This record gives sequence, structure tokens and C-alpha cells, in this order.
Amino acid sequence: MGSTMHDGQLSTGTPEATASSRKGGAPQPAGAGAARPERLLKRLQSLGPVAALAGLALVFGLAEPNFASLANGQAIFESAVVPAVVVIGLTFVLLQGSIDLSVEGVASLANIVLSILIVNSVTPRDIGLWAVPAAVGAGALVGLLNGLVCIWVRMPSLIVTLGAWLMTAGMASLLFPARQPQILDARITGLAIDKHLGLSGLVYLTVALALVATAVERTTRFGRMSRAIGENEAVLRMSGIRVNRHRLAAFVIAGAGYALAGVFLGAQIGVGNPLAGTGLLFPAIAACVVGGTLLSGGHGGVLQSLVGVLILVTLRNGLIQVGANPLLQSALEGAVIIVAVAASTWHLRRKVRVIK
Amino acid sequence: MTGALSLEGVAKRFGDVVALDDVDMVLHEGEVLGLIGQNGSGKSTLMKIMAGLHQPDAGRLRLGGRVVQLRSPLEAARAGIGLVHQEQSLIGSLTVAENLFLDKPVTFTRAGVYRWAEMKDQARRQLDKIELDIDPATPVGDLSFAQRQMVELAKVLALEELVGGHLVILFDEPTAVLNPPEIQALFAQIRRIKHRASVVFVSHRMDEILDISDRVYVMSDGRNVAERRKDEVKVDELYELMVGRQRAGAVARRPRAVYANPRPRLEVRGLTVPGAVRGVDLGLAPGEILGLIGVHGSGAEQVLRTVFGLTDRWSGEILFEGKPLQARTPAAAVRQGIGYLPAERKTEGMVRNTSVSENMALTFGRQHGVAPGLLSRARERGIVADWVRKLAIRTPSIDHRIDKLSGGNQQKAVLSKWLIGKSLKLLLLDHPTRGLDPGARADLFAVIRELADEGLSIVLVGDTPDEVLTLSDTIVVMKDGSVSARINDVQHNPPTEEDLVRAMV
Amino acid sequence: MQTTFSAVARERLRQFGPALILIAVFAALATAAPGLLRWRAINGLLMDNAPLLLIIVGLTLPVLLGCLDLSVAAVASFSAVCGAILSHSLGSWAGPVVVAGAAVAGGVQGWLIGRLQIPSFVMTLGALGIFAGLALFISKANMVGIRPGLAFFDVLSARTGGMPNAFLIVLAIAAVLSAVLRFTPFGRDVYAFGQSELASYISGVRRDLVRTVAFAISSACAALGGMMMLSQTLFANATVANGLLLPALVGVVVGGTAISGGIGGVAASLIGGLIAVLIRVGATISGLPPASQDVAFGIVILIAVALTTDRSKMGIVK
Amino acid sequence: DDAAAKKLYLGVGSTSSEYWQEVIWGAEQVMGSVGGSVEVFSNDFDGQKSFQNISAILAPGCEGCIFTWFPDSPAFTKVFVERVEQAGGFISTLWNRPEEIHPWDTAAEAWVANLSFDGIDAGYQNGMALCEALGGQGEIVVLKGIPDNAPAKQREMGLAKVLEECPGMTVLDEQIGNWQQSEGQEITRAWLVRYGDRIKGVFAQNDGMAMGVVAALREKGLAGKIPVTGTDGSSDVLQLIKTGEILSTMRGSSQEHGAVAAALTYAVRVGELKLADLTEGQRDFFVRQTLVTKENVEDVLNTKPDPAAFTYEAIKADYWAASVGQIPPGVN
Ligand SMILES: Nc1ncnc2c1ncn2[C@@H]1O[C@H](COP(=O)(O)OP(=O)(O)OP(=O)(O)O)[C@@H](O)[C@H]1O
Ligand SMILES: Nc1ncnc2c1ncn2[C@@H]1O[C@H](COP(=O)(O)OP(=O)(O)OP(=O)(O)O)[C@@H](O)[C@H]1O
Ligand SMILES: [Mg+2]
Ligand SMILES: [Mg+2]
Repeated sequence: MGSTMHDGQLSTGTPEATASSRKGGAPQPAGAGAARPERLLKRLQSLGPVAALAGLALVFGLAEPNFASLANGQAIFESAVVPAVVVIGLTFVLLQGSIDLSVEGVASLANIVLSILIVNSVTPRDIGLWAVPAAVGAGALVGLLNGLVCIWVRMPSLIVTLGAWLMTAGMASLLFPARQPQILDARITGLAIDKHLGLSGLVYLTVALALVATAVERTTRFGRMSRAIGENEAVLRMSGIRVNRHRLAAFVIAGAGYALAGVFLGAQIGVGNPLAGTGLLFPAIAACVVGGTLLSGGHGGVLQSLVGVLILVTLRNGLIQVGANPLLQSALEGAVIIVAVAASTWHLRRKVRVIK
Repeated sequence: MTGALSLEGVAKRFGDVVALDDVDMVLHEGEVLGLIGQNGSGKSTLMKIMAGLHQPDAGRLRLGGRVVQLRSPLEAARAGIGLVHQEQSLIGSLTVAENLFLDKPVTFTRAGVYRWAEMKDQARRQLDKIELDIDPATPVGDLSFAQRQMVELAKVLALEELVGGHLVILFDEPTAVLNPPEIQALFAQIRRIKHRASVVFVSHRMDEILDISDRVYVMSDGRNVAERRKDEVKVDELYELMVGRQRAGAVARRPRAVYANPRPRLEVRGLTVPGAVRGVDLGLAPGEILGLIGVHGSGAEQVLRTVFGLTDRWSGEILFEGKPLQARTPAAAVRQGIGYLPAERKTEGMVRNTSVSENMALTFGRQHGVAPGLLSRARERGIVADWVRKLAIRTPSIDHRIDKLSGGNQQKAVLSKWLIGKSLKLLLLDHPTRGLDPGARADLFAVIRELADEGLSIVLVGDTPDEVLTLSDTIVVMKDGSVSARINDVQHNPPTEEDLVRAMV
Repeated sequence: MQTTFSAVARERLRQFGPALILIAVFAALATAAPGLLRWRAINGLLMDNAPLLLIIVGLTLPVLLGCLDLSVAAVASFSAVCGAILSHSLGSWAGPVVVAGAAVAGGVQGWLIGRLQIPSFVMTLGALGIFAGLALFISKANMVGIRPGLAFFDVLSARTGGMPNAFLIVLAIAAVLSAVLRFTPFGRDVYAFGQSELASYISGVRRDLVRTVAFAISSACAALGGMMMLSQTLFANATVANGLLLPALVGVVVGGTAISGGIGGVAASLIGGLIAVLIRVGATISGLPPASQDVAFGIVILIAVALTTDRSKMGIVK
Repeated sequence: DDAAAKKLYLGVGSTSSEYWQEVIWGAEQVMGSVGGSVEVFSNDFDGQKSFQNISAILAPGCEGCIFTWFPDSPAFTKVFVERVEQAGGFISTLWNRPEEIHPWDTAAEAWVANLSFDGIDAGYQNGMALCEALGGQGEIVVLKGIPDNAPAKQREMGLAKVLEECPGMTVLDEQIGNWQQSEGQEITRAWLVRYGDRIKGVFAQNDGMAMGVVAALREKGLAGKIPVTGTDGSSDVLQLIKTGEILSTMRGSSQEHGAVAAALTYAVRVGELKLADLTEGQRDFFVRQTLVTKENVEDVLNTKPDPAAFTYEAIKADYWAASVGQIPPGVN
């Protein structure tokens, strides 16, 4: 089957690839010089989401003066922390053209694991800060299993991770002790409470994480290959690239990221709650796409996804600020997501583009 | 006797299909070995086995006398074997440098982190070899088609520095997508590295084969049926060896009357596509064959795609049968009787994982339904089977998956999708013979001419000047997006190939 | 010759794989809980799950195109609310009106995906939010009861010859859609589109039209499912059917319809839906603690999918 | 057969919540005392899952089995009780029933009773506590639960009453937190920015959101400075009441909620109670609850439920000891 496999891959050219080879049809005098203005244009277009963010902020700022306040800026950052960590993990999977739906379960699981292993109000066990690596490790393990099943059983990541979502959610409630465990270790809760220059430790950790992730994405073989896998996995396999290892790594990173988000949640709400991760998934995916990390793979990156997060958090915050009808909030969010994605990917429109 | 690389009794089957059947082959040090054969005769499979992409079911590979097993492309690369694929194998979002070393045993990483500087000046050296002046840090996606072709070439030659010892470089129909000058550049490089490398060169163009190779193997039905030295063989003999029949003389000329029709079927006035085409005028009568030719990026393909409704923004005027063409989408074009054979067969031509018959019936099958909106598989299959016979498409059955066919046969299947219709008035052919063996090519020429005689208008973007010359009634040469030469009534006062090439570049 | 035969046999086996699994699962369940063999039991399950099955049937079309429709459950809830509200003014007409409206709304989604060129995932995710919000808004977050004694809803909840009408309707719709997919140009276009959107587009397939119709059907089925739900509960609220999204996705995939598109079919999805339902029943009556029920469900589902997916046709699996 | 009578199918909202754990405990005491058992099903606050569960239980046949069930949304109550009736079983419901239907007029032979907590009273008492804490003056913000849940409505009505009696206290803004801690925290963050120190108090419709509020207040060092009220009486909140970070919560007698519902259903099933003999007030009533504030928090924390008081025999002495009256019309 190995051969038919490779053959099957040969016949799967990605739309983007076609689009670019088409663009090649345009006459261009030799020398990269010619390509520059075009590249400049690309850079500008890729700023679409940033512009959207600015526009959003402007609108709310005009509608509600308090919105523009420094304090609100801080509030937005605090609220962005958890989704940010989620998308940092998710981005690599999306870059490769796969998807991972297990976030809500994994985050909840990690949140529980943390709360029952660290000093808490219910269970006697206390392994101190080791609870953090334990929780993140659990997430990474789930990611590993996701990857193994996707790659070697060759099942679509969507359904595999959906199953993982159900299972991890179940495990989270299995691990839940009779009462909700309060996290009593101030080193954890302090991360959310103690402010430095008006921002909590979580914010600084997230920023640091984002920088590391961006470095990984841009300068490591894994990062570069992830992008390439998303664009054309077939060619990589033909070139003898160890595709599966990179795919596996992406799922592991995603799992770990989700788990870390669960830990951060623990720090923020100060308790272990088997539903802690509820509602993280769809906003996270929406954020990535809004920011320009397309589901088709090969596009965007960590920073783009983070811009997407800021857009959605700003939107939610702004809607509260301007006192929009609470019942209609999800409707407004939905509409804005559609518009934002349409606007920020407008420059990619092409008749021969495949969207799915 | 052994050589740089030798195959002994190699066999490979895919399900029921025997791709290779007991093939012996010897490749000597420093020689260029030409490999020809009909579509589906097993050339690509053979190359893939030598490159570690397929594992043979039987037989052995010897490298410098030692028996080797190549389990992956990477192992092949380590052994100094590199394969240039027919379709482009570059990743647009990666830089030129990264692409050059993508399939090489070096990664330029420390602990997984790229050492860009090192990689870049290594890449620089590779690009200098082929005098290509571009920044190795440019994303390949930003390069022009021609530039990407050159990178493609540099990618193979990079093997030189990276692997010690003798090299084996495999080219699978590399020239199919190259322009004459690029082909010459390629040949120059091949001759340059002969002292360190043996080359296997697959092509369907006899003249090229004889030009570049020292020896020629002829394959047929997965067997290696003949071996000839360059100096002892003529084009016609090769042709006969592989096709198994006499080479037909030049296609008969046709009287101007056939297409000299007052009312043109297609009129293009001042067609302009931003960045691709500038003010092109064309006219096409019923039954006329218009040959469009130009190097890559000349805009010839764009003209076709615009008429077919695939271009996003364009200006100018396109009249179809006197009325402004309403084709904003391919569907609209098809409804008006226009068909298009894309050059990008794999992504734009075939519906993958789908049978030959479903592919061929996709567009016009509904015309043979029992009632409007109700298909009749039975009738469709009859018609499909006819065309499979007519074009001699080599497929185990019409229910065989199209992507399992060899390149050339896929092309024929995709073309016949347009021929089973009743309502076609204009057929746009974008490099129709790309990847077709000479026999198939001749068959296709005959079909095209026949269709034209029946009144179908045809625009043909040719692969080679000679094919445009044989087929066209009128030739339009394009250069940098605009028309650089126009030759009417080609059949009676044909220009020389040199004239055309001169107008092209 | 011999080999070709076995190849055909393999293909057949793969085709009927889901059906075999369904039988196996049911057999296993029946031995564990013999009560399930009684007609009443089966009958009741079919009745209760008809809405889910209908949503699964409809959702199959977008998935065959390689798209996702995340809005189905929200559409079902929204329709249920609208149906209940309108039942007081329009009577039985509320049903058809709502279903038609949903079809339009779905069609617009499909059309916008092409026009705006945004992934169906995003389009339908946004639509999910919009319908959920509107449902809350028009119901003022209250529960709405339907006007009792309306023919439309009574028929939906009644039985004919012992079979629940709801399920009979699901069967009928599934049959019609299968026929359409098999015998009409539209069906051929759907599969071609799902396998290679670009190639089919360039072969003259009207992709915007195909997508529009597919999503219209999906939404219409979801809406009718909502009506069935309503005919059983007699009360609707803004979230009444929201829980059906994941089960619906699972059902489609278990049936062997590939998320990547072009592979599978309506009948397969229906069977897949039944498999998923039975597995859920098994997990529930297994006597496991609630949390472990989900874990068990997830594992068994993954195994079922692993068995029903046809890898021979998938090149690269994402 | 008696096997069916001795197994209670208990449908809860979630097994990982303290309140539901106590409900389960209560039911288990009762069934245990008659040598029976409890099988727990969680709907994770998803009505559809609740439906799938009950449908699966009934499928293999359920002649004479007994249910105590939480229909996540009142929309499902009718279909549930009717399904159980068709199967020949008995059911008591917790929390949710549509205004229009009652145990005596719908599936009257199967629907034993509906037990809830007086959300109006909860909203009223918490609101009053808030009013006092503010000295009758000041603007407050309101966090609401999932809008269509009966408790959410009732607690809102209760607060409305307070706002009349305590005109000095006005509502600055209200948002929907869907009972969720994280949403409560997020919304409060935004509020603190928008209204700053205009916010004098927070009325959260349940403990979960109240804890989210406290978490947000802690970030700004305001915890304890701004009074916050919840409802449920989870031990975490009781702790926070001790520390003064939360002002008050309404603690429903959750063990009794589960126990009495179970006992009634069992009694009817084994024929010790005749549905015909029961008054409406005995089939549709509120279970008692107590407002917890700094004053009584110690006692509440120290009183552990005594298993002896939760045996079937003990409860059957007076099934309605824990009742505080029939559910009035217009509150669902
Ligand atoms: N992956 C595959 N699966 C099934 N059959 C295959 C596969 N690859 C090749 N074949 C079959 O093997 C035979 C040889 O194919 P191959 O591509 O080697 O021919 P070729 O000589 O390269 O033809 P062309 O000149 O058209 O490129 C053909 O009949 C083809 O259908
Ligand atoms: N298109 C594909 N999608 C998903 N999995 C695949 C695909 N093709 C091959 N695989 C899986 O990858 C495994 C080995 O194939 P391959 O050698 O191409 O992977 P690889 O990139 O070399 O990974 P590794 O580094 O583990 O060798 C096989 O188990 C096969 O199931
Ligand atoms: Mg490998
Ligand atoms: Mg070939």
C-alpha cells in the first residue's frame, strides 16, 4: 500500500500551490527584484486582521469612552491569556492542515489534575509545583495519542480529536473528588492575582510563550516543515521528509498547550472544575481563522492567530462595554466573525481557489 | 557486467496492473541513458524504484556492484541518487534555500534550529552554478515560473556537493514544461556533470533523446524491449520500436476552404489581463485550428483561461458567434459550447479517486440521460468505451481509477471528457500533448484534425513549435503578454521553426 | 481475473461494512439486554432518535462536498422556537413555513461560502452563533409551547402500522436523497466536487449552485428535525436541540462518509447514525458511572470509525 | 416485580458538582435503607443528553421502574414524564417543569411529584441582604444564569421585589453568565473597567458565577470590599463567606431534595402512597432552604447531615417535613 499511498499523494496538489503556479503565468523579468513590490503588497494584505482589530477598537472606543482606558486594556489582556495559550498550541496543527477539537476536554482534565495534585481544600495529595508539569504532561500524552491514531490508523484528525474530546471530558469528571477542590497554593493563584505594572504574571508568561512559539515556527525545522506539510504534504513525503514525526509533534504541542491553558484557568478561577474548559474550542478556532491561520493549512502562524484572539476578546469585551443586548451577543459575535474572515482573506480570492 | 547502477529482473505490480515485468538495465559511469516507451510502459515506475519511492516486488538493484535496498527517497539521496519529477516539486512557502536541500541528507540544523547563514551561502553556491541570480531567502512562491524551473534544476545538481562519490541523476520528462532555451541550459548542465554522474533521461521527444543520450533503452508493457547506441539508430527506428508501427508521414494539409468562413466563431479584441496579457486580438472561424505559442509567461495560457471564464479580472472584448461572451464561469462557457483542456492535469484536469468513466461523463454525460436531469449510466458507458478505444487509452477497465493511469493516458481520458458531448463548438487545448508518447501524439493529432474537419473550432497552446506547425491553420506567437507574430494560412506557406522560436524569445 | 473478482468482493464488503457493524452492535446489545429485541423497544428508539437521524441525513450533503455544517443543531433549535411561536398564528402551516425558511437560510450560507470564499467551518460557525442568538432573542429566553391539536405536529408524533411517522419520514427523505445522488447530474456533481473541487469546477460544474443546494437541504432537514423534536416535547426553548451537533457529526463519520468529501452517502450516514445511537444506548444501560460512559462511548466510536473508513480512496489524511 | 422497585434511576445535571453530589447522597441513603440502589445518569446540562439517557433506559422495557430526574430544560419535562408513563414507571422531577403542566394533570399516574427550591425567595433574601449591606443605597450589577431556566427567572423576580422595597438600590447593568464561573469572572472584569467604583454590590444568581466575581475582584484587590451574593451554598462559598469575600448565599437543603423525591417515588411504586390521595401541594412543592451569612455560616458548616434522618422510614414519618409549600402559579 505504501506505493499507492505515495501515488495517491502525488495527485493531491493543494489549491494554493496551483494558485501560485498560475500566478507564475504572469510575465516577470528574471531576478527577485521584480518580486519585491508583490511581496510588499502581500505583507500589507497580511495586516488585514490587525487593521480589523484597530477598527474594532476604534468603533468601541468612540461608542464608549471607558473602552479606551488603560484599565480596559489590562482587562482585555487578562481575558486573552487562556485563549491565547490555546491557539498557540492549536496553530501548529492548523498550519499542517489538520485540526484538533480536544481542547475543552484536555483543558478541563489538566485543570482537575492540577487542582487535586497541588495543595487543595479536598484531597490530601500535594506534590507542590510538580502538579504543573504533571497536568501539562497529561495534555501532551493525549496529544500524542491523537497524533498516533491520526497518522498510523490513518483517521481524520477531526473525528479522532472529537473522540478525544469526549473521553478527556469524561476523565475530568472521573477525577473530580466529591467537592470542588480549592487551589490553595498561592504560587499558582498568585499568577493571576499579583500584578506587575498592572498585568498579572499569566500575561507575561503568555507573551514569553508566544515569543518562543514564534521562534519555533520561524527558525526550527519543525516549524518550517509544519507550514510546508500544510501546503503540500505529498511533495514532502516524496522528498523523504519524516512527515509523520512533525505531525506527531504538532499534536503533542497542541495537547500540551491546551493543558497549560487548563492550568492558567486554575490560576484564574482558583478551583478545579471539570467543566473549566467549556466554551474554549470554537472561539479558539475562530480566532485562528480570523487572524489568518487558515484551516486549509500552510497559511498564517502564531502571531496571526494571537491577533485573532485579541479581535474576539476585544469584541466580547466591547459588546459588554457598550451594553449590547446580552441575548443577541452570540449573534453579533457570529456575524462579526464571518465579516472579519471575509475581509481579512479578501486578497486571497481567486476563481481557482478551493475553500471547502 | 556491472555499471554505476544496474537492475536485475526488477518487477512491480499495482493490484492487477503489471507495471514492470522482469526488467534488466545497466547504467554505466558517466553516460547519459535515454529511456523511451509508450505511455504506461513503466518508465516512471522504474525511475521511482531507482529513487526509493517504490519497492520492487522482485529483482535486485546494484550500486557499483553492491546489492542495495533503497527503502526511502532519503536513503536513495544518501546513495547519491536523485530524481527530478515531472511536476514541480517545490514548496511555495519555503525559501529557495530550503527547497534546494529539501530532499537532501543535510538539514543545516543544530538541535532542530536552522543555521540560516550556512544554508544560504551553500544555496548561493548552487545557484551560481546555473547563473541564477536570486536571493536564496526568497520564498519560492514569489518566483516566476521560469525561475522556479531553474531552482528545480539547481535542486538536483546540489547533490553534487552534498554526496561524495558517483552520482545517479534521474530525469522523468523534465523537458515537458521547459522552453527551448531552458532545455539547452539543462543539456549544458547534464553534459557538465557527466564526469561525476550517470544520468537516466526520460522523454517523449525523440530528437531530444538522440541529442543528449549516449544509449537508449526502449520500454514496452513493462519490459525492456530494445537497447540502441546513439550512433547506430535513427528517429524513425526508435519510433517503430516503441509504437510498433511505421511513423506516419506529416499530417495531410487541409484546403483553406474548410475553415474560410465569413462569420468568425470567436473574436477577441484588445484582451488585457493585468500582469499577464496586453491587448491581444484573435479571430477564429468554425473548423479552424489556431495555434498559440510562446514561452512560459508569454500569456498564451491566460488567453485560453480568460475565454473559458477562469480569469478574475480582465478587460477587452470577447465575441462568441457574434455575441459578447457571457462566460463569467467555466460552467457558463460550457453551456455555450466551449471546452478547455487544462495544462495542470493533476489538480485541474482529473477528478481523483474516481473512475475513468465517471471522469469522462462528468461534463456531458447528462446529455445522454434517459430524461433531462436523469442519468443513464448504461448509455454513458457505451460512449465512454468507444472513446477509450478511439484514443487507445490504456486502462484495465473504464471503471479503473483515473489517477492510477500513467500520465499520458490520464491526459487522453481528460481530453475525451470534452469529446463525448454533442454541443461543443470551441475547444481550448492548453498543452494537450504534454506527456503523451509519439504514438498517442499522432493519434491525438488525427483526432484534433478530424474534429476540426467536422466544424469544431480549436485553439491550441502548443508544447513545441513543430506540433503547432503540423496542426495549425493559423499561428499566433505571443511574447511578454502581447502578440509578436501572426502567420495566416500556415498549411500552404509554413514558416520555419526558427522563425517561430525567434518570435517567441 | 481471479484477482479482479476478489477486488470486487473487497469493494462490496467495504460497502456493506457499516451495515454489518450495525448488525453486530445490535446483536451484542440484544444479548446484553434482551428487552431490546422487543418491537416496542426498537420502535421507541427510532421515534426518539428520528430528529437526530434526519439531521445526520441532511448533514451528509455538505460533508460529501468536503464542507462542514456546524449550524445544523442551532438551526433545529431556532426552527423549533419559530415553529412553536408561529403555531399560534399559522396553525399547521407553521411547520412547512419554517422548514422552507430554513432551506433559504441554509442556501444563503452555502452561497456566501462561495461568494465570500470563507471556509464552511467559519461560515457555519458564525451561523451557529447567529441562530443561537436569534433563538434566545425571539423566545425572550422563555419556553414556548405549541398550540395543541395541530395536524402537522400530530402526524409527526403519530405512528402508522406501528412505525413512528417521524422515522418513516426520515427513511423516505433518505431514499429520495440517495436516488438523487445516484441518478441525477446534481448527484454526480456533488461527488466530483467533493473529490476535486477545482477539476470539477473546470469541467463545468456550477459549484456555487451545488454548494447552495447542499446547504439548503442540510438546513431544511435540520429544521424538520426540529419540528419532530417539537412534536414530541410540545415545548421549545432556544437550546432545545443544541446538544445534537456532535452526535450528528459522529453519526455521519461513523457511516463511512469522509470528512474530506467525495466518499460515502446518505444511506451510509443513516446506518452510521443508527450505529452511534445504539452505541450510546449501550454505554447508557451498561451500568457504568456517568463519566465512564462518555469515555466508553468515545473509544467504541473511534473503533467503529476506524472500521468504516475507506482509506484506499484517501490520499493524504488530515 | 420488586427488583424494579429497588433500583432508582437518578438523572442529575452533573456528577462533578457539590450540589448534585449531595442530591445523590440523599437518594442513596433512602434507597440503601430499603436495600435498593441508585443508578446515576448525568446530562452535563444538555437536555438532548438527558433525553438520550431516559430513552435508552426505557428502551429495553421498564415496567414499574422508578425515576428521580432533572430535565435540564423544562422543555423536556412533558415528554419525559409521558415516556415514563407509557413504559409503566414512576417519576419525580427536580427543578424544571413548564408553567402549564403539573403532576396531577399530565401523566398523572406516573408523575409522582415535582420538587424545586423557591428561587423567588432566594433572590429576595439575597437581595435584601445586599440592600442592608449597602445601607439601602447604591448601584449593583446582576449576573444571570441560563436565561430560560426556571431558577434564573425566579431569582430575578425575587430581586425585582427587593428593588421595589429597597428603592435606594438600583441595577447598573445585568449580563448573562450561564451559571459559569469563568464567564462570571470575564464579565466582572469588563464591568470593573466600565463602571469602576460605581459598582457597590454584585448579585450573582448562583455560587459558581459569584466565585468568578470574587476571582475578578481579587485581581483588582477589591475582594471583600464589594459585597457579592450567590445561591446554592457550596462549601467554597461558605468558606468565602467566612473570610467575608462573599456576603450571602441561599443554601438549599440538597440532601433532602434528592432523598424526599426518591422516597415519594418509591412509596408510590410500592403502594404505600396512593397518588389519588395526594393533594396538589403534596405533588408540586418547594424544599426548604436557608440564607447563609457571616452570622450563621459556622453553624451551617458544622451541621453534617445525619444519615439516620435520611432513611426511608425516617422520611416516611412525614414526607413533607422539608416542604415549604406548594409552588405558586406564574413562577416557572
Ligand atoms: N500508484 C499506482 N497504482 C496503480 N497503478 C499504477 C501506479 N503507478 C503506475 N501504475 C500503472 O503502472 C503502469 C506504468 O505506469 P508508469 O507511470 O510507470 O508509465 P510511464 O511509462 O511513466 O507512462 P507515461 O509515459 O505516461 O509517464 C501504468 O499502467 C500505470 O497505470
Ligand atoms: N497520506 C498519509 N496520511 C496519513 N498517514 C500516512 C500517509 N501515508 C503514509 N502514512 C503513514 O505513515 C507511515 C509511514 O509512512 P512514511 O514513511 O511516508 O511516513 P514518514 O514521513 O516517513 O514518517 P516516519 O518519520 O515515522 O518514517 C505508515 O504507517 C502510513 O500509515
Ligand atoms: Mg519514513
Ligand atoms: Mg511517467
